[in-house]
This record gives sequence, C-alpha cells and structure tokens, in this order.
Amino acid sequence: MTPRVDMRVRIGALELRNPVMTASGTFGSGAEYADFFELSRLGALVTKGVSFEPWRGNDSPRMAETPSGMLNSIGLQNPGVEAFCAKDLVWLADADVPVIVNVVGHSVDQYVAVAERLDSEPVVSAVEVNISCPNVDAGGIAFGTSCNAAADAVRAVRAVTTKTLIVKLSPNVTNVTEIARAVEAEGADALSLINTLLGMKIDTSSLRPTLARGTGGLSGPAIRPVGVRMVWEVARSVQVPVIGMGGIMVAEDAVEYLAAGATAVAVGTATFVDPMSAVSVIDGLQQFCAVRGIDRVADLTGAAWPERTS
Amino acid sequence: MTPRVDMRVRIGALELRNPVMTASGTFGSGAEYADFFELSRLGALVTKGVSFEPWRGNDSPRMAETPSGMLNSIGLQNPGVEAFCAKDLVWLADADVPVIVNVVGHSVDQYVAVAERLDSEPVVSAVEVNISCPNVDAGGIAFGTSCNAAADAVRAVRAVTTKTLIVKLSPNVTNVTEIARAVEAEGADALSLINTLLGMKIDTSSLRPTLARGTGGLSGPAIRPVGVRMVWEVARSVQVPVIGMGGIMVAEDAVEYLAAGATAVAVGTATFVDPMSAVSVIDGLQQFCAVRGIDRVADLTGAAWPERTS
Amino acid sequence: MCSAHRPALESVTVISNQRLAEHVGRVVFEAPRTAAAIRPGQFVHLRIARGAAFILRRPFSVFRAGAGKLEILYQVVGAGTLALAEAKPGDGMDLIGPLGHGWEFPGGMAHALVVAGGLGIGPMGMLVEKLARLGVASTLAQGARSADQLLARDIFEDTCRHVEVATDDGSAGHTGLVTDLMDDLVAADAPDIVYVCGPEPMQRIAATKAAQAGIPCQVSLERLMACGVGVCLSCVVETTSGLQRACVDGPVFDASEVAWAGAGEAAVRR
Amino acid sequence: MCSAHRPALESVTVISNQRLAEHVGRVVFEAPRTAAAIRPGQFVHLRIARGAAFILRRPFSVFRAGAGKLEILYQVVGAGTLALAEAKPGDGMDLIGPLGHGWEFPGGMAHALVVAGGLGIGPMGMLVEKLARLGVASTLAQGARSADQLLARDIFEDTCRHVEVATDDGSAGHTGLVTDLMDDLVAADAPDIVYVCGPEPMQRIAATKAAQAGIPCQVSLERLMACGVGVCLSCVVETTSGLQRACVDGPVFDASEVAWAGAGEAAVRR
Ligand SMILES: Cc1cc2nc3c(=O)[nH]c(=O)nc-3n(C[C@H](O)[C@H](O)[C@H](O)COP(=O)(O)OP(=O)(O)OC[C@H]3O[C@@H](n4cnc5c(N)ncnc54)[C@H](O)[C@@H]3O)c2cc1C
Ligand SMILES: Cc1cc2nc3c(=O)[nH]c(=O)nc-3n(C[C@H](O)[C@H](O)[C@H](O)COP(=O)(O)OP(=O)(O)OC[C@H]3O[C@@H](n4cnc5c(N)ncnc54)[C@H](O)[C@@H]3O)c2cc1C
Ligand SMILES: Cc1cc2nc3c(=O)[nH]c(=O)nc-3n(C[C@H](O)[C@H](O)[C@H](O)COP(=O)(O)O)c2cc1C
Ligand SMILES: Cc1cc2nc3c(=O)[nH]c(=O)nc-3n(C[C@H](O)[C@H](O)[C@H](O)COP(=O)(O)O)c2cc1C
Ligand code: FES
Ligand code: FES
Repeated sequence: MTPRVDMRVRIGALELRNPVMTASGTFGSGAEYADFFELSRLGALVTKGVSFEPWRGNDSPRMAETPSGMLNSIGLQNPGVEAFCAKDLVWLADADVPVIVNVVGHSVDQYVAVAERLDSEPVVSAVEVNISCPNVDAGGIAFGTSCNAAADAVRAVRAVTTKTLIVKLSPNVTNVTEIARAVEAEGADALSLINTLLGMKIDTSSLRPTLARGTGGLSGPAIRPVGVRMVWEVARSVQVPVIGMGGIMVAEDAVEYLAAGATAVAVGTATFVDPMSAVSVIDGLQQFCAVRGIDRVADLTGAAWPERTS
Repeated sequence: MTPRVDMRVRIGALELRNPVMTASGTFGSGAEYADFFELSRLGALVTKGVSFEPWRGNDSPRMAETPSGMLNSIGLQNPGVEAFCAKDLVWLADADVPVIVNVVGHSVDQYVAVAERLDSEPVVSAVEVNISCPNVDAGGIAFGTSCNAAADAVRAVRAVTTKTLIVKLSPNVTNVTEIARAVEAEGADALSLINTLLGMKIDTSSLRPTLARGTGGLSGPAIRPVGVRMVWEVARSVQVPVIGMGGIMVAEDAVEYLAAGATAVAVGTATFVDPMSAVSVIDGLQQFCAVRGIDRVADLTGAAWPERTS
Repeated sequence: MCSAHRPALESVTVISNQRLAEHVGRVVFEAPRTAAAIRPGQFVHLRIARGAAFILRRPFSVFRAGAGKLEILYQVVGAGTLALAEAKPGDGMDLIGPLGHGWEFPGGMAHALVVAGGLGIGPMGMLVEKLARLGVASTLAQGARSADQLLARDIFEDTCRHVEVATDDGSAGHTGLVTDLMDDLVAADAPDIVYVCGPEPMQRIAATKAAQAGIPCQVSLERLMACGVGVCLSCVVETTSGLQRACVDGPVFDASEVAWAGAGEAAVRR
Repeated sequence: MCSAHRPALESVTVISNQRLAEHVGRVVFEAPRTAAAIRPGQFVHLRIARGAAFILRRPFSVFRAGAGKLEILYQVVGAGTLALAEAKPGDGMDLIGPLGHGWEFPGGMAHALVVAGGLGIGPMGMLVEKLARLGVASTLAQGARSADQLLARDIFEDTCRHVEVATDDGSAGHTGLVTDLMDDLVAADAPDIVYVCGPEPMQRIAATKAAQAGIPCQVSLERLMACGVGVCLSCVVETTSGLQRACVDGPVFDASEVAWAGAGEAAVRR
C-alpha cells in the first residue's frame, strides 16, 4: 500500500482535491469524456472558451499534426454564454467537480459580459480569462501580448466577478513575467500558462498553408520545454499560484511543471491521445510523491528553484 | 534522368549554388563533417559563433533531449576570432564553399571588433550577426529582443563590414516583424531565423533543472511550425532575403520554409541525427522541383503566399 | 444508445496484417468489446504507435466485425499508416470505439446502391452485410485507380446482388469515374437509397446524381480528427443546420444536408 | 589516422539481441566497416529508431568487434535503450563510427588492472583482448549491483589472468564497491597501468587510488552527446588543459588530466 499523500492544492479561494485540471478546449464541457472516467477524479474541469454571442470559429482545415505536437485553429467556436449556461452548466451541475469556465471576447466589454453572466451561476467555481488565443482576429492574443491591454481586460473582469479569477497567458511574448505582474496587480487570483505557440504548417503538395486560417496554435509535448521555462519565470516573479500546462502527457511531465513553480497543472492535447491521461497523471503524481516520501503534493511546487536547492 | 533545375539563389551580393546552408553551431567549421561529404555540395557553410576574446561557454550538462527536439546551453564556447582566423579559416580556405561566419558579442563593441577583424579575410563571404543566442548572460538575445538594441548593433556592424551582412533573429519575441524591419532599415542584407526557443527541462529524479544553466535553446523538428510561421511573417514584411531554419530534417521541410517566403534555408539539429542531412535536403529539393516542373528553386520562395495563390 | 454502444478505450492485438495491393493493407484486430458494439458506418480511433513523433490517433472505418474481431482496410499515405503497415501479429495497440453516427437504414427499402471510390470501400463491408441481413438487395459500384486496387471484390461478389467496377486506367470495368456508372445503375435498379464513400469530389458528384434522380443519399465524410469524440471541433462539416462534428454527428450525413461548397475537399488532402 | 579509421556512416543489421540480466542486453550488429576499423575504447553513435519522438543518436562503447560484427552491452535506462532492447534480428539501424579516442597502450607494460563498475564493462571486452594480444597480463576488478549483473564473466575468465568481483548486495564476491578491491590488487600485482570505466564517482575513487599508488590511470568518461563528432560542444570535460570534447578528445582520458571537481557527476544522471 502506498502511503497517503495529501494531494490538495489551493488556487485563490478554491481548494482542489488534486492539482490536475483539464486544459480549456481539449475537454469540451466534460460530457464526452464522462464515458471514460468519473469526472470527480479531476482537480478541476476547465471548459472550452465561452464568448458572449455564439462564435462560428474558423474555416476548415482547423487541425494539423506536427512533430510531437499539433496545430489547431478552431477559433473558439462556441454557442455563446446563454446556450452554455442552459446546456453545459446544467449538465455540469450534476458532476461532482469544480468547474472553471474559460472566457473569451473580442473586446473588454465582451469579456466583462461573459464574466458578469457567469457570476450568478453557482456551478462555476472560477473563470479563466483567455487573453491568449492565437486563433481569432480581434481579442484573444491581442490582449495577452501587451501589458496595458492585459491589465485593462483583467481590471474590467475583476470588477464584475466574485469568482476566483484566473488569467491565461500567451507564450508568444518577449517577456511573460511583465504581463504576469501586470495582471497580478489587477487582482488576478491565479495565472495559467501556456496557451499555444503560434505556428504554421505548409502542405508541400498544394504549396498552401495546411490550415485554412494559415496560422494555428501549437500544443503537445513539442512545446513542453517552453511551458516549463515560462512557468519557472512567472512563478518566481508573482505571489499568486500558477497553473502550468503545455505538453503534459504523463505524471513526470506534471512533476516538471510543479518543480518549476506551478501549484497545479492542466492536461490538454494528451487527452486526445489517451482519454485517461488526466487520471493517469493524478495517479502517477500520487505515486511519485509516495515513492519519494513527499507527504503533500504542494511541496513539489518550486522544488527545483535554486533557493530550494541547498 | 531528372530535368535540370536551377538551384542558385542570391543572398545580398552572394550567389549560392543552392539554397541549403548549415546552421551555426551545428557544423563546427566543417572539418568534422568533411569526412562525410564534400563541403562544396553546400550552398554555404555557416560557422559556429565567434567572439572577440575566447569564450568558455556554460557549465555542463549543456544538452538535454526533449520530444522531437533538444535543448542546448553551450553558451557560445569558442576560441575567439584570432584563433578562429588562424585555424578554422585557414582550413576553410581550401574548401570550395562560401563561408558565413556567425558573430557574437557581449556588447556592440565586441560585435564590431569581430566583424572588423573578419572584414579583411577573403575566405569570409558573409557575416551573420547573432543577436539571438539565448544562452549567454550579456549580449546575444538581449540585442535580439529589442528593436533599438538590435538596430544599434546592426548599425555599428554595418559601418565596419563590407561583407554581406546577415542578421539572425530570435523567436523569443512578441513581434518578430518589428525587429526584422528595424535591422533591415540599418542595412542588413538578409535575415536568418529562427534561433532557438528558450526552454527548460527538469530532471524529475533530482528535481533540478537538467541543464547546469537552467534554461537552454530548443531546436529540432518540434520548433518547425514556429519557424515556418515566423519566416512567413518576416518575409512578407521585408524586402531583403530571408534564410529559414528550425527543425528542417528532410527536403519537404525545406520546401515549407521556401514556400513560406525563405530564399534559402539552414539545416541544424538534423545534422547531428544524420550527418548527410544537408546533402539529402539539397538532393531532395532538386528532385521536388524536377518532379513538379519547377525550373528554378527560387520560384518556390513565397509560393504559399495568398497573393501567389490565385 | 445503451452503454455497451458508448465509446470506450480498448486494448487490441493484431491478429493478421496483409498487403492487399500497392500501398494497401488489411489488418485484423482481436477487439471483442468494440467488435460486439460497432454498427455499420461507425469508426474507431486507433493509436498506432507509442513513442512515435506523431502523437495523434488515426480514424479508420471498420470494414467488417464479428467473432471478437475487427477488420480494417487501409491505405498507406503517411507516417501513421506506414507504421500500421509494419505492424506484426501479436503487436498491441489501443483504440477508442465505436465512434460516430453510422449508416441509417430507413424502413421499406428494397434496393440499395452502394458507391465506393478507392478506400471509400472502408465502411462498405459492414454496410452490405447489414443490407443483406435486412433483405435489401444491394448493388455495388466500386471505383479505383486500377484493377488491383479494387479491394475485397470476393466479399462483395458474395454479398451484393450485383457489382460493377470502374478504373482510372481501364484495367477493369469502365474506364473513368465510378460515378459514371450511376446513371445506368439508377435506371436499371431504381434503388431506394444511395450510400456513398470515397474522395470528396466523387462524393459530391454522387450526391448530385442521387439528388437529381430524387433518391435519398447518405455520404460518409472524412475530416481531420484530433479527439474523435466530439470535443476538439477539428472535424466540422458545414451542413444546412450549421456546423456539425464529423466524429459524433457523422461521419455519415444525409447528402442533402451537407453544404458541399465551403466544406469540401480542403478538409482533407487527397 | 588513415581514412579507414575515420568516422563514417554505416548501415547495420541486428544479428542477435538477447537479454542478459534485468534491464541489460547484448546486441550484435553486422557492421563490417566499423568492425574492421574500430579500436579498443572507441564508441559508435547509434541511430536506434526513425520516426520516434526522441531524435538523437545514442553513444555506445563497442564491447567486442570482429568478423564483420560489433557487440554492444547495453542497459535499459530510457526511451532509446528501450527501443534497442525491442530490436529484432534483421532490423536495420545506422551508426557513425568508429568514434573517439580509445585506450592508450604504452610500451613496456607487463601487468594491467582493469576496473569496471556496472555497464562500465562496455569498453572492456576489446581492451582485455588487445592486452592479451600485446602479452600484457590483465586483472579485472568488476563490480555490479548483484551477481546476475556481472556481465560477460566467461569472456573475462577466459581472457584475463585473474578476475575479482564485488557486488552491492554481496551476492557475489566482495560486498561493496569495486574500488574496494583495488588496494589488494595493486599490492598483489603491481600493475603498470589502471584502466577504469563506470559511474563517475567510482571512476574518481579509482583514479585517486591509482594516483596514490603512483600508477598511470586511464578513465573512459560518459557525457551527453548530441553530435558525437566534435562539433556541438555538448560533451565537454574539464581537464588540466582546458575544456576537451569527450567524443573526439575522449572518451578515454588520462585520469591525471581530468579536473574531477566541476566536471563530475552532474554531466550524466546516473
Ligand atoms: C471516419 C474516417 C474513416 C476513415 N476510414 C479509413 C479507412 O477505412 N481506410 C483508410 O485507409 N483510411 C481511412 N480514413 C483516412 C485515415 O484516417 C487517414 O488516411 C489516416 O489518418 C492517415 O494517417 P497517416 O499518418 O498515414 O497520414 P498523415 O498524412 O501523415 O497524417 C497526418 C494527419 O492527418 C490526418 N489525415 C491524413 N489524411 C486523412 C484523411 N484522409 N482523413 C482523415 N484524417 C487524415 C491524420 O489522421 C493525421 O492526424 C478514414 C478517415 C475518417 C475521418
Ligand atoms: C562514450 C560512451 C559510451 C557508452 N557506452 C555504453 C555502453 O557500452 N553500454 C551502455 O549501456 N551505455 C553506454 N553509454 C551510455 C548510453 O549512451 C546511455 O545509457 C544511452 O544514451 C541512454 O539512452 P536512453 O534513450 O535509453 O536514455 P534517456 O535518458 O532517455 O536519454 C536521454 C538523453 O540523454 C542521453 N544519456 C542518458 N544517459 C546517458 C549516459 N549515461 N551517457 C551518455 N548519454 C546519456 C541520451 O543519449 C539521450 O541524449 C555510453 C555513453 C557514452 C558517452
Ligand atoms: C484543440 C484545442 C483547442 C483549444 N481551445 C482553447 C480554448 O478554448 N481556450 C484556451 O484558453 N485554450 C485553448 N487551447 C489551449 C489549451 O488549453 C492549452 O493551453 C494548450 O493546448 C497547451 O497545453 P497542451 O500542450 O497540454 O495541449 C486549446 C488547445 C487545443 C489543442
Ligand atoms: C548545439 C547548438 C549550437 C548552436 N550554436 C549557435 C551559434 O553559435 N550561433 C547561432 O546563431 N545559432 C546557434 N544555434 C542555433 C542554430 O543555428 C539554429 O538556429 C537552431 O538550432 C534552429 O535550427 P535547427 O532546429 O535546424 O537546429 C545552435 C544550435 C544548436 C542545436
Ligand atoms: S475530432 Fe474532435 S470534435 Fe471531431
Ligand atoms: S558530442 Fe558534439 S562535440 Fe562531443
């Protein structure tokens, strides 16, 4: 029998039963994967991005495979917050799992409108403001690549939400810690990173971009070293907890993120490869701690930092 | 017999017999790989980074493997420009291949000193100013992530070199086209990109960063989508030729870069995997053109651009 | 759907893997759960290799299923199908299945026309077997590049009332498109339904012909699929009722509901 | 060096691949060029798999070479060696070899002490064979976790004048470090030279003991290697004459020239 490991972690006001979430856009609102495991196993379920009005998303093809990764240019297709509340949240009300809703917008007003609408929904434990989607023309990454724009969006959302406020950062920036500090200053309770790296693939038979939109967001194990580096940088520069993601396939990958400074992690592309990935990461993390005599998974956070080394 | 394809391309004042170079730091100065193929097969040979004084590089470990890629934190270990001229350039004088010397410095003065020293060396066809190495504390990427600093360095080097001047850009920036235009304005004859993405790996058994330096530069097929995207963006924003690199393993990968707008390409990490990689890319490119009835490889440049689509 | 028909992860073992023609193979898996649950026109999402540089699963129609086994016909087009072609009996893989919305079997059919181009034959084995069980006479119009690429002819000769073929190079049957055969077959058999799978331009032609003849038509569409279970929205198809997901709302769609322009060939390369 | 000894790319075929102990195997390749050219202590840079998520070659010492064949002893520690353990006779791979600066054989030696810990036995097969050909009597001190991990004992029993063993768990020979055996062996045999390979801390102890006894000592160091041919500078070793590359200037170094502090264990995980 493995010794008991305290797997709980705290993100803002939220206490999670373990540090493993789903990454937004890779888990729908959970119904599809409920066939595969009990959603209550998860630390938290992060929904796909939800906008105020319905969004159509981008033209097809929207996906391309790349070495140890994939590009997507879904473009945040979603039915809008009303339909989301009416359908997805109603379904989620019966799932015993903290729900974090990923919020998207083309303008500050749109982010605010979604956050405001969600504030009255008891099923929602936290909102994750996505200022980092590379696949929409207006909004998304435009907010996530400038300190001022990021601060404006977060300030406005902070004013209308009482929920735990997570801000999702873009890796497509020169200095991610600057943006991290700017949104922390506006009241973000936690930061999540990384969203996808902006990438492109060209179909050499047609000599055209493979994705209809041209560029897309790169995810999967290929980007893990970038994600771990950015979590390391950000976690050392802010006081709020960091949720690390990007290429987590197995528990050891999650350990990398935690040791780099993350308090929790999210599993994205891996779920497409194996629907059980998030659960395997949870079990593997527990095992990892048990074998090494680590009592609390929270003790892994920042374990690789130089100040913890000696 | 395959029909003849005109493989020549032009980079500044340089005419290359084909568009395939070696990527700096992955080919030494060529002597080691001369065992494997005639260096005269190459479009150009790009040397490792050369500084004014000898540089020791970083502590070990300096390398880590990652999914479809590798991290390095060599830190530009090199014997300094005098030793380089005395040994490497003397050896290269007998190799029938255009030589491009990668130039590094901790300060503008150091870049200038190396470029000045090389200007009198007839063996040197071009200098590639590396303002994008992520593995040194001062200089390197610090120049490549700010428009002003990049412009200053390039202006100063331009003033002292009559050689074709290539500037190597960093992908670790919010807006690579801004930097590209800034250095073009200062007289760069060509731009090369991408240098490595800043990344990190953590050894889960020791819970320490795998690399002694902590962070390193990510290269290999994992980063190809990022490289292709940046070449697409830059080539469409500048007039000078672009040399594309990042994860080119086979000829089709080179076609992606050319179609995205590159005039030439460089093969880096692939050479470690297969010393014949650059040659295979050359042969494969020729074959690719021949099969499709493309007379000149230069016609592939920008073939995927929307304005060329209809 | 009862839970036995819900998608699940199943570890499967290669029982046999043979080359059928150039770049084409047939693999048979021991896969009892999925073999029992799958319906005609559904597919499986196969994890071909672990530790490979390509990470995603690959979707494949199930050609035939029974006695705990799944049979898949595949064409080698890239890294995944190349790895599949190299699989040996005894090798383990895993799949998610059964997936998707398969062929519909409206009541009262007497005759069905089945049109398959190339690997579009993939979902047709279970289809014609089911039609036979329902007592519906089926005619297969099968097209391929050349005679050797006309896969599994014996099975169709046995199960269908009638088989006609077309090849691009004229090495068997009609020289030209498989859809060229449709006018005569529609005239001769007066089918109650047309089932189509193959390259998208061919499906579009078939759908148009069926519509012109006033015959209901179902098409099985291919889309790039990351998740295969409906969450990622990689695989959307433009329909008269908006964007639908090929992996759960399809791959089989009523041809009259597909908005062919705009969706179309761009979605997959071939 | 004449050109036959220069490194080259060679396509090789697996002839046999057996498990020797837990996590340890022996693979034999058909590799005529490299087998003819390689010298004791040199290594090959092996491309184990194509299309895998890991892309780099893996360096391996050649245990024995002859009759067109190369024999390698390997321990399964990660993705690469796992794939190697799964290789079947007939599988093709390629390697770059021969690489590196191997063992030196100073003139006038009568007796050599060979000290190997764990897979440090890798470069010792060719070494003791060469010593035997030179008429140098060799004693092997071999250490391992447990008796079953004492690899290739038969070969050494045949070739060496004397073999002594140590195991961590005492299941064979001395219980403890292989370097514990050195004092007695040095006293008994008065060796002219000590050859060492194994985990770096063990090499350091062995080097210190040799230095204290005033006996020349060569060590074969392991470093992470990307290129294997001297260009990437991944593999540097701190020496009294500055940084040297393990792949071309080593892997064998004169122990007295290695600046143990600073270089050291950090370079490889084990
Ligand atoms: C519902 C469905 C059923 C299918 N049934 C069959 C079948 O029975 N037999 C058969 O040979 N093929 C079938 N295909 C196509 C098959 O999935 C692709 O040929 C296969 O995924 C190619 O993988 P690859 O690695 O060899 O090619 P690559 O081109 O290297 O694959 C790169 C990426 O593109 C995707 N891709 C490439 N071509 C296609 C395609 N035509 N359709 C969907 N995704 C593609 C891959 O899944 C992968 O994500 C089906 C596709 C779908 C959607
Ligand atoms: C000159 C030399 C000779 C060697 N001879 C042998 C031998 O005869 N038998 C044997 O079993 N092993 C030998 N090794 C070690 C062997 O190279 C590694 O065990 C192997 O590369 C591990 O690969 P992996 O994919 O299984 O491990 P992973 O840990 O997944 O590899 C990840 C990366 O680290 C590198 N790496 C990991 N461990 C080592 C190591 N100890 N030394 C160097 N690189 C490492 C890999 O090459 C790869 O680049 C030798 C190493 C060197 C440098
Ligand atoms: C298909 C797909 C859709 C995504 N949609 C969203 C989204 O709606 N909102 C968001 O913040 N991130 C979205 N992401 C980004 C992921 O949440 C995650 O940040 C990224 O994929 C890196 O993690 P991974 O490598 O584990 O997938 C999406 C990623 C993928 C692959
Ligand atoms: C080991 C190593 C050393 C490198 N050294 C240099 C260097 O000295 N100067 C430089 O401009 N780029 C250097 N680079 C970056 C490469 O030139 C190239 O930009 C990068 O690796 C992307 O290409 P690739 O994916 O084909 O390797 C180095 C890369 C590697 C892997
Ligand atoms: S493949 Fe993911 S929604 Fe259809
Ligand atoms: S491994 Fe590249 S220099 Fe030694």
